[in-house]
Amino acid sequence: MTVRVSEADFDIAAECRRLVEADRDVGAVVTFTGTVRETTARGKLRAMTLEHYPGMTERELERVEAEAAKRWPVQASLIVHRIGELKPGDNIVLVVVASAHRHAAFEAASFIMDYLKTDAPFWKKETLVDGSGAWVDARESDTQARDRWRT
Amino acid sequence: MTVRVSEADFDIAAECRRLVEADRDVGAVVTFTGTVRETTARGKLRAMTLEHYPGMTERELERVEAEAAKRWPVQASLIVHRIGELKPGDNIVLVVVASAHRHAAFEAASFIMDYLKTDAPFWKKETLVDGSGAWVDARESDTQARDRWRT
Amino acid sequence: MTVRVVYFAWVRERIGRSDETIEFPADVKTVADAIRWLSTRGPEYEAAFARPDVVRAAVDQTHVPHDTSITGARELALFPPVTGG
Amino acid sequence: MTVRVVYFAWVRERIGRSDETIEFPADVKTVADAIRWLSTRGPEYEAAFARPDVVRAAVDQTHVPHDTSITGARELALFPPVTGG
Repeated sequence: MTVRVSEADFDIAAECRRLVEADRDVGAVVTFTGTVRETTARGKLRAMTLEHYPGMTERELERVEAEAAKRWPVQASLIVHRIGELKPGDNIVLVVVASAHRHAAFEAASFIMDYLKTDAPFWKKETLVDGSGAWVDARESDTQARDRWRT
Repeated sequence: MTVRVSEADFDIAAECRRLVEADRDVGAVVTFTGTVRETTARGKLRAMTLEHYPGMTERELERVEAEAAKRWPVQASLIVHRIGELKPGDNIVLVVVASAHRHAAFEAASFIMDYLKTDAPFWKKETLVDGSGAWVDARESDTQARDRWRT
Repeated sequence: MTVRVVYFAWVRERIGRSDETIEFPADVKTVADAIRWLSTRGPEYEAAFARPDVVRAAVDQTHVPHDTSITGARELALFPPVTGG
Repeated sequence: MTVRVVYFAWVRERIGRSDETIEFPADVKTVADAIRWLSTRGPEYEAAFARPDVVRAAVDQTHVPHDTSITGARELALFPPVTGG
């Protein structure tokens, strides 16, 4: 179980290979990659700036990874979240879950993303092509997505 | 929407990049990678041979991709399935689904895998380190996994 | 009626060939009839179809149940349950 | 009671600083009390905390509701709802 917060980009294939090479009985690897969308509700995006709470971020990501491993037979997992300034099409976040069973891998990765969205202290600021900037609003649908795991 | 049946390996990162570069409003990319497990119910694996039904395989994979795109807002999808002789740790199958919404991407990828498992005409033969060979048995749990999408 | 018949995995191995062109008699109307008729062609076919219920079929590359008619079919495929992915 | 207070995103921007060390008076016992007390420090704080219900809090890097005690806290973080991922 690994978490990484960094300005640097990630290589999905290399990350997956590392998890499978470490354990040849993995069988199933699910990845989620979040990327910067060019079209926003307010207009065309020029850049997105990611701010975070150093220390607490890592704690929250480790907590959600540990919780996923308690609920599903996870053999390995990885969360990478980028910070700093990103452009449309750039990678923002990577979640990788390896398991012997595909449904466990799918569910655990989805669970990690839902909790990351509501609990990990990151904030996005959008700068549009016209130069205007605004902080992204949190979405009620993300809270609902997380809460469905609580039943 | 693309399907590919091939002896060659695939590069997850390159495949994801291609989907996102084609559409900068993708936002969410989910991948599933199935790999050859070293430990089988009968013993330690030396090799796995994948046989398929040329023509029908591509039809079935295209059908399940199209069905996923009908059910969820899929922006792009890809299925790659390898054939021939594979070693423990090797990639077998890759499913990539790109969407503006993460839950759509997770569900569509999971749906595609469940149908692929029960409907795509591939057969696995295991050769163990002791030289013995046996065809892999289909699992009832895979049929149940597919059938939950029919409700 | 002339049909190309294709076999996969252990059905293919037991029969010892991957495909053949068969002239079915007129009373072979369904997939089940075809499997029953093929079983009588020799011990290798008998071994392949000893348990017809575990054999899956496709007519012209579409999965079908055993009671499906093969009238007009160009290709009949017989194989074990699939195990890809 | 001395607490390191940290701000993020638009809370940080409105206040114009990312962190400060605050000596809270004895009657400031909860996160809600702290936000109320900070709001009186000037127009920039008033702007940041105009709608205290939308401000989230963490005490010593753990998410907490506003009625949580800050007694013994080393670090209090105030920020908008998170938007990562």
